[in-house]
Amino acid sequence: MSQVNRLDGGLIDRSETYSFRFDSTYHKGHKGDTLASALLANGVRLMGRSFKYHRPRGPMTAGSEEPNAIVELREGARKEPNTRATTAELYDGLRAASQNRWPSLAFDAMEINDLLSNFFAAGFYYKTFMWPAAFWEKVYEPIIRRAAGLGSLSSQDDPDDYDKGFLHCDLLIIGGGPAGLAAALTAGESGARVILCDEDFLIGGRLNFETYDVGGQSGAAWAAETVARLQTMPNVRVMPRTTVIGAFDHGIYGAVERVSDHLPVPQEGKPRQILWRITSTRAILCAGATERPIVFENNDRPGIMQASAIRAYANRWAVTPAQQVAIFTNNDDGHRTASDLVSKGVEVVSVIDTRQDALISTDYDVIAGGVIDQTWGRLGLKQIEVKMPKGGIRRIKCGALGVSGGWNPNVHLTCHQRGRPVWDEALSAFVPGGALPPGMTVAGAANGVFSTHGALNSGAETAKAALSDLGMTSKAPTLPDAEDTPVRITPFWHVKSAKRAWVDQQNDVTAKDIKLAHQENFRSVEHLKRYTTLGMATDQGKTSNVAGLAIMAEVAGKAIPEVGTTMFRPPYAPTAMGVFAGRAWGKDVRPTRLTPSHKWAEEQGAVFTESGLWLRAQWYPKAGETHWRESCDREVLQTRKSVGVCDVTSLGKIDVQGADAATFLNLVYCNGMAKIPVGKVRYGLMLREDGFVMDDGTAARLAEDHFVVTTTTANAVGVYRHMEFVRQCLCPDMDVQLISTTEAWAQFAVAGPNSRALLRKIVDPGVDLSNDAFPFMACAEVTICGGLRARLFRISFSGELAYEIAVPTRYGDALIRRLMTAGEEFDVVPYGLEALNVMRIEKGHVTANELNGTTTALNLGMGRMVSKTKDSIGSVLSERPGMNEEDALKLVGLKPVDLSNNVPAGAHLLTKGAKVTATNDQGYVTSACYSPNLGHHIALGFLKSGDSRIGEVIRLVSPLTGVDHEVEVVSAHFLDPEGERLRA
Amino acid sequence: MHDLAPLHALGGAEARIDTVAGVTLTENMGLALASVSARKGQETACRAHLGELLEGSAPEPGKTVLHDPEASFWMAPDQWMVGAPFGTHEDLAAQLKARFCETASITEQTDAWVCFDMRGDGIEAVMQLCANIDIERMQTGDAVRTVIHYMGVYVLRRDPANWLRILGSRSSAGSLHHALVTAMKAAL
Amino acid sequence: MIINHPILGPRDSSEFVYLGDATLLKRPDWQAEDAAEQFYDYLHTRDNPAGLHRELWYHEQGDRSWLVVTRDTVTHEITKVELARDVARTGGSA
Amino acid sequence: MRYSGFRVLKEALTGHRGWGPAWRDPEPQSDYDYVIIGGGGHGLATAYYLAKEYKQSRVAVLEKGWIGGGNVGRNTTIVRSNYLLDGNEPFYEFSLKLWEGLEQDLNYNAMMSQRGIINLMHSDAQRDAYIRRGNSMILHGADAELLNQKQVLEKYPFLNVKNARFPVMGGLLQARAGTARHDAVAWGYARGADQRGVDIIQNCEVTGLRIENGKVLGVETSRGYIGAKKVGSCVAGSSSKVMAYAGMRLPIESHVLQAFVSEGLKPVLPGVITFGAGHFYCSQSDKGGLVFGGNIDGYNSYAQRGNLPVVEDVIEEAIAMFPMLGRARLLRSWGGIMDMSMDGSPIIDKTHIDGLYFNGGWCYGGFKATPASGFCYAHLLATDTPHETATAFRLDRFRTGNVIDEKGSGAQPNLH
Repeated sequence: MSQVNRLDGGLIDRSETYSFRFDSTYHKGHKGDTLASALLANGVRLMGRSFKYHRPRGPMTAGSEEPNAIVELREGARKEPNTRATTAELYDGLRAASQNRWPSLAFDAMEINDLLSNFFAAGFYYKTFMWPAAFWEKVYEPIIRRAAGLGSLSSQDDPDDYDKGFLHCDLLIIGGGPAGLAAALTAGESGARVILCDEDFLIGGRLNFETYDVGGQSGAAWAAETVARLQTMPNVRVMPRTTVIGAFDHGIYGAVERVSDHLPVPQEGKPRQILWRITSTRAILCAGATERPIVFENNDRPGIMQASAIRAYANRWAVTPAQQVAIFTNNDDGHRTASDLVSKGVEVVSVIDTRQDALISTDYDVIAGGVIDQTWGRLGLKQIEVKMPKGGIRRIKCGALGVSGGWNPNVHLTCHQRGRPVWDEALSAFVPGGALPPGMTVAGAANGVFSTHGALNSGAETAKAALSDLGMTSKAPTLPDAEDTPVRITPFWHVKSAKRAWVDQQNDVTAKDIKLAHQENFRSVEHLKRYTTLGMATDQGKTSNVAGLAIMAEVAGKAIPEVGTTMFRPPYAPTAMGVFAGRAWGKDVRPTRLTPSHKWAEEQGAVFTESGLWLRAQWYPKAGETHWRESCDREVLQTRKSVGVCDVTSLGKIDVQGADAATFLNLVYCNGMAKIPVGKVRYGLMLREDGFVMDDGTAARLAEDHFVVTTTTANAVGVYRHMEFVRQCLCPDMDVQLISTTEAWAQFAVAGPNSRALLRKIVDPGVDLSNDAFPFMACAEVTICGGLRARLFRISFSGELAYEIAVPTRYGDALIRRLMTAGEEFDVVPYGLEALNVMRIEKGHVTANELNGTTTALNLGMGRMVSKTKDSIGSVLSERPGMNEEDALKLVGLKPVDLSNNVPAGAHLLTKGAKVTATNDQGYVTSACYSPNLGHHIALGFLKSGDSRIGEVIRLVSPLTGVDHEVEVVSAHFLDPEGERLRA
Repeated sequence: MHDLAPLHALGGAEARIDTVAGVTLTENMGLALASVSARKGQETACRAHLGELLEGSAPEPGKTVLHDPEASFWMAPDQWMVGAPFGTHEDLAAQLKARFCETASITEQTDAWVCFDMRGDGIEAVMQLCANIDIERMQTGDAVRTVIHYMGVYVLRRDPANWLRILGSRSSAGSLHHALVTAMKAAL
Repeated sequence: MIINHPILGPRDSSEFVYLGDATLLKRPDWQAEDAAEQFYDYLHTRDNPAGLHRELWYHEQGDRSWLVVTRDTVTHEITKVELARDVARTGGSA
Repeated sequence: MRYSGFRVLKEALTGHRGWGPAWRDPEPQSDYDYVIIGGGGHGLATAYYLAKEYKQSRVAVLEKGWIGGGNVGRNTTIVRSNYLLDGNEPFYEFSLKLWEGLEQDLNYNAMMSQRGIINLMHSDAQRDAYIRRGNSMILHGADAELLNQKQVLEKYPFLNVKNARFPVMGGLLQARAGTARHDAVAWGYARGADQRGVDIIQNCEVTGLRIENGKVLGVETSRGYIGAKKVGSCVAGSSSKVMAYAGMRLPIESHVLQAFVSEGLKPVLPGVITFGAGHFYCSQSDKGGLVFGGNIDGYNSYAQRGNLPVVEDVIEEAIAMFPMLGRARLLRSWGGIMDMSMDGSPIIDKTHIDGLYFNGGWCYGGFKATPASGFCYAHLLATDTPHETATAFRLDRFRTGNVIDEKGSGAQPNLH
């Protein structure tokens, strides 16, 4: 059977026929179809199963508010669970499968839940599954988890790309129905920068669903003509397939454009979707309205739909869900569906109108004052039972039932900044109210203006008002004539019934559940929602919230506004997570920073490691070396024996200039910086204002009014920020200028007894590198390799005679190659982070492991560096008693008693023989390594009163990694404590 | 003259060039840069020196003065970046020190940055996928500091207006290049 | 959010880094009798108002200006933006 | 009324007519021995333990809106005790032990589900720090295991390790950690307290404190004055507001934290997993929704809503870990107000005002603390001495320097 329910006309392109598959069956549809319209055309009403009772379900709507017809769209890595068939655009070869059923959609074993529904009343799980305690994780929960969930993910990486973009405009118009189009026209002609977004692929909103004339032509034709006109305006950007998902602060809107979802796969280089961050001065919400249901027994059968949805399928997609259709309504709009269907040649078997004063028609039978109290048809509606006004019942055969309970304005975005909608008695609906997002106004049906004429005018007027706010003048566009039918509705929410009547169809929340919630005192809207899960499904209660409220109001004997309303939160409609990440995934999650010697290091086969965003060489394996320790040990030994070179560019460098530069640094560092002689470097310790250590580094004085300070790699950004804070906020009148030069200079450490000899071959003649002329902690601006400007610092992290030499970054690659060739005679080695770490531990130098944000100068054994004779950041609070206790942690060296043992970082320190409990905890190991020079493992750590416990043997434990042995407390300076080497 | 060969930020010996649908992205190594920060109390004098250098006036906030051989854009209150051809001005910082004397703090910035020139029709669509700036309203002579995929950059609109100059930190040149080329492919 | 930078005009808040209450501009005198108490209070205790709040933002991805932003912590409305340096010169208030 | 499987069966067969209200809605009495301000998880738990453990019956919980409407009803439901510092770990381990017996204690199924938490590690330094933390946990009697990459992948096969920007070296596992049904925790405590005579008074906003010569006499409320021997503030998020009634300024800023849930999906995440190269935590609820969060927005706010940059940041980290999630959909986001303290740790203490007590500063770790916070606060209120596991949570620790700074980021609330 092929497209048995396809009608004439519609806005589909019959010249393009697409073949697609739902579960195992192949069907045909047309360009312009959604998956739902195409399935209905092919006589398929059953499209899904409900969450809890696995009830058979068909589409209830024709839009993004759909609770029932959700499927797994596409296959393989591109599978999209929980996709609304009602918005999924049909394309040739589309594949979709029903979900949350086993073994098949028509026969779902889990439907057993439906028979047991009495046991599964709202909140039942809070009252049971508690015995025996262990059974929750072992028995009950696994069963629940297996049953729960809707669709399934592909279990493969998402192969598509996503983009993020940024747009700016004077006026954002959300929704392209009559109001939105009129607003866009008004603003567009006034010259304002306008963005018009509509979530549909065919802009026009209800104009595409209705049959009445707009300015002498069909609404759809007028919409198409207007869109075409807007597209010719350079100041207007028309964005179909674009859902505005959130209204954020200060006129920022999030919008998701589905660039490729209507294609089998995105084009090469193009994203699947784009997250646009739209910054707009004004916004007009023209999101229309959603028809709400009337709740009655078994109102959830496939074929029972919004009356407006049936009308939309008939008029736009030329589809009817069945050949016999009945309508159940409490307002005039329901009748419009009936007459449209009749004119389309569909048999309208009856219109059941809850109102005694119902419209009477000659085209179809009307039962005024009747209600539907029962329906039949397990996998699809077969028959309804009407309770007649004058008593008695009538059974009517029909394959579809259109239900119209009135319309709810789509106020969602007006609530994103916690504005609360207000109840409108006349419309018996919530309309925008309270504090709207600043800059947002609302027009058309979203504001409770339901007629086409009213929507067009309110769109134009609202746009005019927004433009005059912007100081722009605008003339009202000539708007077409359109219908101006008044709203006639008599509120009617549900047909009382002892059995189950569905309110939230996806989550299977029934009127009985709401009554039970009330009975158990879950009466506030939020309690009701959370206890029954009303409105918590993927449709976010777009069709169920108000009905739920109304029933609660009825049970509580209150008016609806007294019961309250629920918050709507972003996103407006469920949104693919990938689009929020954009291109930031895999290797591109964050930028990668490369050191100047990276290319050369790669050629050497270096192994790299992340250090923040930087990639740094960890070690340089030589042929035949199979374990990193071999490479590391060799690099350490060779550096200490002769000379090694290490790229230290990633350390932060900040240029500090000005007459008050020295005074400024004296405030920033806790130790004295004011009196550093020109041409000298000093180690500096920086505290946070709370007295804990922030960072350490060196300050080199290149001139009276010029310093270059270094920071650790990790804190480069934070320290610069902090120094700007001190400069601008604490001493605004000092003459100090700061700028980062981290990137401008390639800097290499040249360390080892032969470092001076090696540098003599690089540095231009005339620079005296002798110990007297250029002693430890000297610095100078020099030239190298025949005139290249460079900076030379005699500082040592390794503890060896050592220098750091800096050249403009572009020459860093050439310099390291030169150092290597020039160093051949000394068997120079490049060394990586591992060797650097070993050498600094051997020397007792601290790094991030020790400067962990909870340590003080006192802990580091640098308490005396905190000057008492000057003001410096953190000095006052570093005096707090809790940071200066008798038994404060002190930095010590640790050495295994049995030299074959290691001393792992993260292990805790206890007094010898003490039990392994927290009360006996005395400290911990911060940094550990194997020292090739000492021939055993060594470590640095913090130990209570550690400085006075040198020589003590203590217990080292790491229960987590199964380590427990004795270590000796030693000085942190394992090597050359007197510092003879670095002064050599 | 020294004998060390420079390496391009993207790691090549030559400048990298990419073209997508008529928009060209070129790595530009030919730029010498130095920052000029007015000393306290010397703001006017410093501005005057800069104006002199540019044969006009110092750039206002958010602006660049396109001038040859030296050009300049505003970085921060009383702070500007000066650029000039690398070939003739490798020692730009030294030259500026001589000119500004005690009125300003000069800092060499040449190799702190990687410079990309993006030219062609469609650059606006590309930038809309890169940075949160109102590129449609950006005119020739505008300079803005912004962020492209977590990387701080300067975007300068040159003459003609279908020419953007993008300065990013040199160490992440590869990531910035990747972001720009990806956006070109997506937008064009 | 959008912060209307006094020099550069409206800029997206993602270019900025937040620090906290602008009272941090009023750093106590280290030599005061009760310096310890003053610094404790300066760094730790806050009015934390539900309403207008003067706070420090740093334009890290911009001109590196520290700003004093007056913002309503309930509505997020920003009513005033000043250069912190100017505020600091007038003693941290104003 | 006692809940049981049998009872559910019986009610099912008799149309659920027998279920009574889970808690009463009493009119406030003129005075109480204890008035707890705040009907959130901590306040309700405090009342419950005051009644149950300390046999106090003249207890009222005053709630401005509806109970459980604050952060206990808006969080990512994670329960764990994987802390580093001595000031914290015993307290959170005590809390976890209370969680383990909660359902039976409350006769309410809060669905405490010990499916474990894994903190991923991405560098040597991070591994060292995690080993130190794991050892602290074990020294304090909690459980901890170090997993290598392979062991992590066995539990989370969809984790991206092939082309990860920040390599996954392994993780620190606490197997006893897990999640609980957040609303049910509030309701369970409310029901338990109510059954023991505690008055839970909703829609009753405290508008002032009546204090005379250094002693608290009672509270002014939107429903009139209510006298009390002891008043305990328990309104994390709004602590500064309430304590201002007593003229107190706190070491606390209020910040917004967003949390997120995806559409329901068939199970993909067995437990809780966190990203170590940023700040992201995620689990999957029994209904199938992925429940996740990350950093606070970072600015002072009482708005209970956040902004887009943090949404993007959080989800970038989700996709970094699980590229498969690109095609899952974000269903809902929400924002709560966090009491961000100056060292990232909470406060449970007396104040300088006789009879006035304070519980707050939970940052965004309050949910897991609910049972112990209630227990320890009840202990303090009833005995005027801090509970042995909560001795470090003092108000004056910033003055003395005895801060409890797990992250080591100093006195800047938005960094914790």
